[in-house]
Amino acid sequence: MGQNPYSPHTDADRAAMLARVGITSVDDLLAAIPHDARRPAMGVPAGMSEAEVQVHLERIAALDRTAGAGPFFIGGPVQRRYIPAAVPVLALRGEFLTAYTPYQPEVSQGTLQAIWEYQSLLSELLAMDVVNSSMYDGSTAVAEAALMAVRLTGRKRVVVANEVFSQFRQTLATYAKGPELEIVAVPSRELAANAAGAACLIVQHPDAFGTLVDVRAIAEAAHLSGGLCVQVTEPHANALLEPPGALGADIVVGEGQPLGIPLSFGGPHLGIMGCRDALVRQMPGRIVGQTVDSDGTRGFVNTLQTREQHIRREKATSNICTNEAIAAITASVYLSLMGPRSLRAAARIGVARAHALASRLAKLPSVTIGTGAPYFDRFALRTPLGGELRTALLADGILVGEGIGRHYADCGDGVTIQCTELTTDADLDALVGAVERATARHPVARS
Amino acid sequence: MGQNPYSPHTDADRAAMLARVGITSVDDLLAAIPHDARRPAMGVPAGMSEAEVQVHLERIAALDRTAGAGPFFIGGPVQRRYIPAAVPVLALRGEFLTAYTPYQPEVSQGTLQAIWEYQSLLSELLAMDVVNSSMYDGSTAVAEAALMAVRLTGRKRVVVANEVFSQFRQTLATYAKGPELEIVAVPSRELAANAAGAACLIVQHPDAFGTLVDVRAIAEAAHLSGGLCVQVTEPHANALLEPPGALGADIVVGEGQPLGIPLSFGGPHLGIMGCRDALVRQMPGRIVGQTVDSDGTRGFVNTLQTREQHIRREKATSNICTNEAIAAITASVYLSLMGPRSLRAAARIGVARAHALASRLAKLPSVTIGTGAPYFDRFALRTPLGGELRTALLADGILVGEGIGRHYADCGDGVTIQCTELTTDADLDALVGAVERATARHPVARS
Amino acid sequence: MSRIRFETGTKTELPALEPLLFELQQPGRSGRHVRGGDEADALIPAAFRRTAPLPLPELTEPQVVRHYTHLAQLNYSVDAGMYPLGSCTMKYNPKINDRAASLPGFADIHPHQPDETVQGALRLVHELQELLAGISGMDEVTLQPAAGAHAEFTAILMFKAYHAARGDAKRRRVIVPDSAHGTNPASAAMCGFDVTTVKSDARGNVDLDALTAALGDDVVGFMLTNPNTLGLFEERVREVCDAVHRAGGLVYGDGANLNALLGVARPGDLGFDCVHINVHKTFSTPHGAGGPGAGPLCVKKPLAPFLPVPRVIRDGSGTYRRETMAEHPNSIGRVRSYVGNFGVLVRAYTYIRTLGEEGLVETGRDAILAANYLLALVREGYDVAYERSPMHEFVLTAAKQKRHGANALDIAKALIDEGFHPPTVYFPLVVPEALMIEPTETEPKETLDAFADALLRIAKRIETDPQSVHDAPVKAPLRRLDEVAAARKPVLRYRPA
Amino acid sequence: MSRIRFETGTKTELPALEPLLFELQQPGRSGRHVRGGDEADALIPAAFRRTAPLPLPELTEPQVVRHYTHLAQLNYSVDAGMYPLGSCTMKYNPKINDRAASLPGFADIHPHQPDETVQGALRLVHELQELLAGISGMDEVTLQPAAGAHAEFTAILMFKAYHAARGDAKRRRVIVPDSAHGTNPASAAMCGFDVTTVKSDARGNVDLDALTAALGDDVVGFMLTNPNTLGLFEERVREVCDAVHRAGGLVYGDGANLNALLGVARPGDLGFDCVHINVHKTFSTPHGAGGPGAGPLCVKKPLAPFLPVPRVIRDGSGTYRRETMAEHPNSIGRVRSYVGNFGVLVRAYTYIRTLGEEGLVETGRDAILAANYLLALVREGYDVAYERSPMHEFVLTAAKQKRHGANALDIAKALIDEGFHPPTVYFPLVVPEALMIEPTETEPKETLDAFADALLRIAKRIETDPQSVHDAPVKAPLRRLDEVAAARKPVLRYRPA
Ligand SMILES: Cc1ncc(COP(=O)(O)O)c(C=O)c1O
Ligand SMILES: Cc1ncc(COP(=O)(O)O)c(C=O)c1O
Repeated sequence: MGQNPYSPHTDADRAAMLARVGITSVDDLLAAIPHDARRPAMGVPAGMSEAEVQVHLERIAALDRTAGAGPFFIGGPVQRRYIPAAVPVLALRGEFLTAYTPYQPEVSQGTLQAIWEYQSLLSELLAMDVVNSSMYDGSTAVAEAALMAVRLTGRKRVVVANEVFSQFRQTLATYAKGPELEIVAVPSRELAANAAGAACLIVQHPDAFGTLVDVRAIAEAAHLSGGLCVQVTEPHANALLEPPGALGADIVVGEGQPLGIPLSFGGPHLGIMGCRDALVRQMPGRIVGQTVDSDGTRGFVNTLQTREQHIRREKATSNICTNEAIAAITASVYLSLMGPRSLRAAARIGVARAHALASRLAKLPSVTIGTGAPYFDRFALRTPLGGELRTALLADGILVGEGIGRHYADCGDGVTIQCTELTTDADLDALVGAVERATARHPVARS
Repeated sequence: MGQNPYSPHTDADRAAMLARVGITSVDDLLAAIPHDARRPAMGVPAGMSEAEVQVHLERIAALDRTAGAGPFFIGGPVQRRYIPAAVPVLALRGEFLTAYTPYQPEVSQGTLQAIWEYQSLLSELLAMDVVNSSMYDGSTAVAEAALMAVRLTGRKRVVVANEVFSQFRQTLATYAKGPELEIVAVPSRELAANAAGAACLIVQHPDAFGTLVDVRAIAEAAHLSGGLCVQVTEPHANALLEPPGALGADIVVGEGQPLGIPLSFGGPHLGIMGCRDALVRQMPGRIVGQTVDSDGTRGFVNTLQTREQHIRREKATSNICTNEAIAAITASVYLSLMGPRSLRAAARIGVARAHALASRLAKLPSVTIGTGAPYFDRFALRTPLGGELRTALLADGILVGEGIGRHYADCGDGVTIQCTELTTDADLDALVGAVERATARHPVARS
Repeated sequence: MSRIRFETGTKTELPALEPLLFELQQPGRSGRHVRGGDEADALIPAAFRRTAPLPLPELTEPQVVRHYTHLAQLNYSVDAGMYPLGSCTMKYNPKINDRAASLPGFADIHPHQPDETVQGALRLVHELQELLAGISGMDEVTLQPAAGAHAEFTAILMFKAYHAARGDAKRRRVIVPDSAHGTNPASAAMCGFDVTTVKSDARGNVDLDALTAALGDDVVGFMLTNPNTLGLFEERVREVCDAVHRAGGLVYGDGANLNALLGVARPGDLGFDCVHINVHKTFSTPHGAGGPGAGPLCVKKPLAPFLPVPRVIRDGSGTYRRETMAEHPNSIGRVRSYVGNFGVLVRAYTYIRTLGEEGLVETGRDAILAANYLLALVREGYDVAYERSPMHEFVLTAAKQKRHGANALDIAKALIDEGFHPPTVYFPLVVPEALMIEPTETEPKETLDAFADALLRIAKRIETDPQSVHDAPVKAPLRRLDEVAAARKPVLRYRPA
Repeated sequence: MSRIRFETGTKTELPALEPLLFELQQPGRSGRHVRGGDEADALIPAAFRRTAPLPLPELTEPQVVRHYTHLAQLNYSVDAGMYPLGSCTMKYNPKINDRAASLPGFADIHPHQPDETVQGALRLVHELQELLAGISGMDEVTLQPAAGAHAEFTAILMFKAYHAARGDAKRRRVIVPDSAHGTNPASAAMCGFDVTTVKSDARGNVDLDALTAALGDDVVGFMLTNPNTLGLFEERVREVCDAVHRAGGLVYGDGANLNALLGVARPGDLGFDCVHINVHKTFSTPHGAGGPGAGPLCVKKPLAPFLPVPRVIRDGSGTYRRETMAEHPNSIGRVRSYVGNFGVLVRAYTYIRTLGEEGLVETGRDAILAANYLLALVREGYDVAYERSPMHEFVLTAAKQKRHGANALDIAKALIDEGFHPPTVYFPLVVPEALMIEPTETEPKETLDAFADALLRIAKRIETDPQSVHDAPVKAPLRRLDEVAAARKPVLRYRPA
């Protein structure tokens, strides 16, 4: 045959194998298959050589406008950040990338130690007692946090801020359909007032528009009413802002992609989830723990597995099995390379650029920035064009964040502008010029 | 200090180290340095962060027109070929890339076996008894082959064909200045007639213009007159053409870059050099040999080192020390992935495309292809524009080989057109159209 | 893999193969990957600034490179050897797939970019949807789920929406066979449903009588893996599906074992209403030490309105678009951010296009042949759980060995010393001392032979000297680990001593 | 590194860590990396077609990946541990350098492209030339030489051309110190010159009297490494250079040890007429298991006309050009194809721009401090060849240990068992039982401490039990290899049994 280029079997191999099995054709093994279902046509085009498939994919990829190809101000949960050269070299080594879940710890210490270190690094960054070894992405981490709070409190009401990333809120809404939770969405500033009877209050800080939020007050309100505080965070902000563990959050979740993981059109990314020690037995996801081998050498194993589906089945804390381990390892490599210094610098540059940009934009007629509250490295940019500003800027080759009105209730309209350490002076100039032109062209703005 | 981002030393480390040495400053160790030469200014700009340097280099790199950016017919010793994805993944693993020359074989078996396998693979491909572990590039391999022939024969006259790649001939000419050899350049067809008194005849097959050459006759002439035959080869041609060892060549040399090594503006590449068993003690360069360890396990070591500079100093067969080992390993990975099938296919596609292209071009008025002799995967394209055709085609975004008149004596003028497995139908169409337009515009052509 | 230490001179709290990042670090050390932005501090109001310490390790790049180089070498991986984990399809992961996923046009695009700037990515997504529909025999596909379990959850939620849309609110029970993977009941539970387990029959099929007895008008659906986790094709699959359908339920196909069906039979032709695909199994994407995967969900028409958003469609003009709730009001909504684990999907697409129809056909057949061959070799030493020709994997039981005092875990560890990764053990739960072996189609015959020899050697050793395997592994980087201690007093992160 | 085999089931001719490609292969196996072109065969005249068999191994990609994964894990490397080879400057090789070299604008450009299409590459080359001129204190630079030895050859040929241009044809002798690296005399010989060796004095300097005696009007020049291969700064370097110059000779600087001089002193300020730079030492480019390197040659004005072509220049309009013999008639010509090992040069450029002036200054000083610190730690166990403060490396002699029955090689092998790569041994030749140790600036202090501890432990063992080190290494992938047998009956390639 020789149709699968990765198959080692020559026809002679196949003949020898068939003979050993005592049959003359693989068909002899397929008696159980209904006759009319056998040998289906699948409609897949004929195979290609590697060289052909490479050219084919290069052509498709060339149809996309890459983030690096021009001024770029999209951000939010997924951020274009500098990835040190050593990150992929180390994290994507075949020994990590092509290993399975470390079911056999004696031959999986590379994975296990790397993930245990990930748990440790994130715990330090978030000032949380414990962080699991990953969830699918930030959105499912938020949803699972709500389910965890529901299990812990026995309550079925979840109050979430409008200013949580829209993808996260929408995923939460979907997950809530299973256990039929009541999801209440309110502005951040009203979270505390809605604590009564809530399994948790879900607050994002900095929020979707970069605004800094007083998490402490919200956590206190949650605790007073017997509920939990779930904080949605983003990694770099923690380098400069008081971390969730210090603000009173009980569960912390977020999207870990900014920690050295490529944009990749939204995945695979990294769901971060951590909690206080006391809550860990209700946490979903794998957790690695330290132990020793029979010689007394330190080693690591998957632990607290009685929370998991392969042991507890329908009683498990979640159905998650395959997770995002290599992304967690990537995040570890990223954090160990960046260290506190470069991590802070990356966060700071984003903040500094965002503020420099905002103050330039604020000088333009009919432009409003944010809400007046302090913000981090992104802000809402409001003009008479509303979300349509996006289209106007695209014509100038500038990409900005999603239209606010389309994705957020009660937050007005406009676009979100994200800065990171990769935002350049030239990018700022381009955006300011383009916004000036776009608003000047617009009838309302001109009037 | 903290100016070198790769230095692990904190100020406390440095203080402790100074104390242990018993000094207060590194300056105390520098008494021998003339006062007026101390602490020179070097004029190097201030350091950058990795993110900054990456952006800086991306900007410089963006000034180049990449081979893949449009129709591309440059070739010769350096060829744009398909590199399987696994090649860099394996060959550039840190364990290979950041090792030194395998001076300690017990902890260098990865390098040593990989290079021994390279020697074996190339020996098979070239049908030569033995191949060394690499020379700097094809050009120095040619020059060193001539020196080797001079040592072996005691003669100082070297006859080289005009149709050997110009870079190779020119390098040979430079190397000849050391021992003050007489270099005689003649057309290939006159090599045999010039064998008398020659240390070697140097023939290239296929030659710089892709023409197939009768090496057997030349080798016979060399041998009859007591000289050697040095064949310049190129890797892929050997998949389809009778190999040097079967044609009577005593020494074979060539550029190994097409074996999975990037173009990289001409280096680092891979000098291939092989010879008959009887000549090996005059061969330059490192050679790996098989042996066993004290437990009887197979292993590999650098061997026949008494040919080399670190043992024999001025009596060595060459001064070469650092070579192109990782390129040799890359070539091995390439050949083991490609196997005979894909290697033959790659070679064949180049041949097929070149001939298809040539027959289309030959139909254009005032265009001549090659010499009428059979050719491989490139050919000389002659038009009334001569080498200037190159400039005309560049205006259409098409890159073709160097002007012949500028680089080759007695070969007429024109440009060389190389095809490989990466040449596409669209590329052929583009070239035919552009040549037609260019020649039509040209007054001589039009007349 | 190695027990040889590369000495760094770092003190570790306990004897260790490799120091922790936290042990390697020293305050004041650092690289210079990013710098600047000092003006930012003043822009953040004091009340918000971090006062907690930020005790991330301070290391130089050389230290980090060595650390992960050492760690990597402690792992067994598909890149290094045979990895016959049953149910996991640890086939070779082609490097071209990784290169495709890292093309800037795929790796450097943001999910919030407008559709017109990501036509390449959307085209790939759309083409993959169509390819998977053809391969599975289903009508429509969502690529959103991040893994198999995620797809199960998505589908069961869609079942819920489907019944609700029909005004049928009484269905609260999902049925699973006792051989089902743990994610099946767990997913059903996450959708708020009760789980009923039905037993397998003597041939390893679903017990049709038990199933029929369990069915009723409160049943949401039935989750079936086929070939099932015993590696056996469900002999009465159509009858099973019909029974469920007659009761008004839907049949979920767990496609973890789709490798066996490639070109052999399509779930869509067998009676399933939907099936998920673990592309990290069948379509060769790397498991990444635990993830990511991708779990495309392929469904029949009646379920299509409930598929999650965004949905990627191609309009009449050939333009690709992401459609949302506005266009799909019956959708269950988003089950995650964005269109899926795109980087993984690019790999799967690359693989499918490389193999093509005929390559996929060959794959299914080679996978089945390899498993049957290996079983033929090892059956003289081990008892087989069910005496039937398996598909792409088979389950042995170490019951016989257990009587000699060695269990499945001992056999697994002894295999490590033979130079192999062990198979899946103690799953499926219905087989005592299970050894679940899936060789895949990419292991050469001589490797299968050597694996069989190793298994048989171990069986012999157990007969004559069962104690000897209790010590295994002795050649791995570590000896057996104390998992009980790990769970009893969990140490889940570094804390300075 | 590992002695653990990943089992493939392949038979090997001898017991082996890893089968050969030729043992792994099986006729009929193959991948599908490239296919097609069948019409080509008819286009090649029969007389030229290959009739010899083409017995390349036939393997699948999975097999190849495993093979090289296994082989890689058998290597010691800088990425894995300290590699203190004296004279080799095995510092850390930053990954950003590799990424820069693989940017398409650098990796995917052909040397035959017209200048106007490679302005970026030419700019980088030109900037690097200027940077190296500033670092070395020279006037002009060629980046062509592929390595240090190649630069030596280039320079000595330029010396020849220089003397010839002055009409001075009688000079036929090149002088080198007895501590010189083997490439120095070998390079001189390749240029057709005789070599005179002068001895070192008691302080490890060139013996100035011996040098003066050797000088004469037949002397082409003198080749001096500074700091020399003993790690010592030439104390009377200016007098040495002056003496050579007085005799009409030129002074070649072997810059292999430039790491010690970064920001400390420039060869151009010390009297040298030229100096080469091993960028694969000083400027952190990876050694690649033996190569490639790059050996830029920096020269003073009088030598500039003889530099090899092509020369990369920047014209008044800011455009970069490659100039050939036509513009540089006195050039010695081409010493290789193209402008140099460009991919290596990109890495060196990246490194220099990353460190900047101050980073380079710090590098030189840290390298010197590390060597002196390490020497201070180990001197209690070993004799030092020359009692002077070394620069960036130092040479011990195992003479004392030899008296106990263990030699430098035994110590080297014992270090392997301690988790370290051994230092350079038996070089320079002037020191009996030499152990030449260069820690570089990138090893942390605790690693230096551990290395010193290991060396001292070995010294102790040798005093009490010298036999024990004869068995070393026992923890490496292999035990000691039989090099004599390898050379006596060379097996230089695979031949089927
Ligand atoms: C039979 C079966 N079903 C479901 C799953 C869950 O798939 P995933 O790990 O992708 O969530 C697995 C994974 O091992 C499986 O083997
Ligand atoms: C002192 C000295 N000179 C010259 C060389 C030769 O340099 P290369 O190996 O780059 O040819 C070396 C390399 O080891 C060296 O140490």
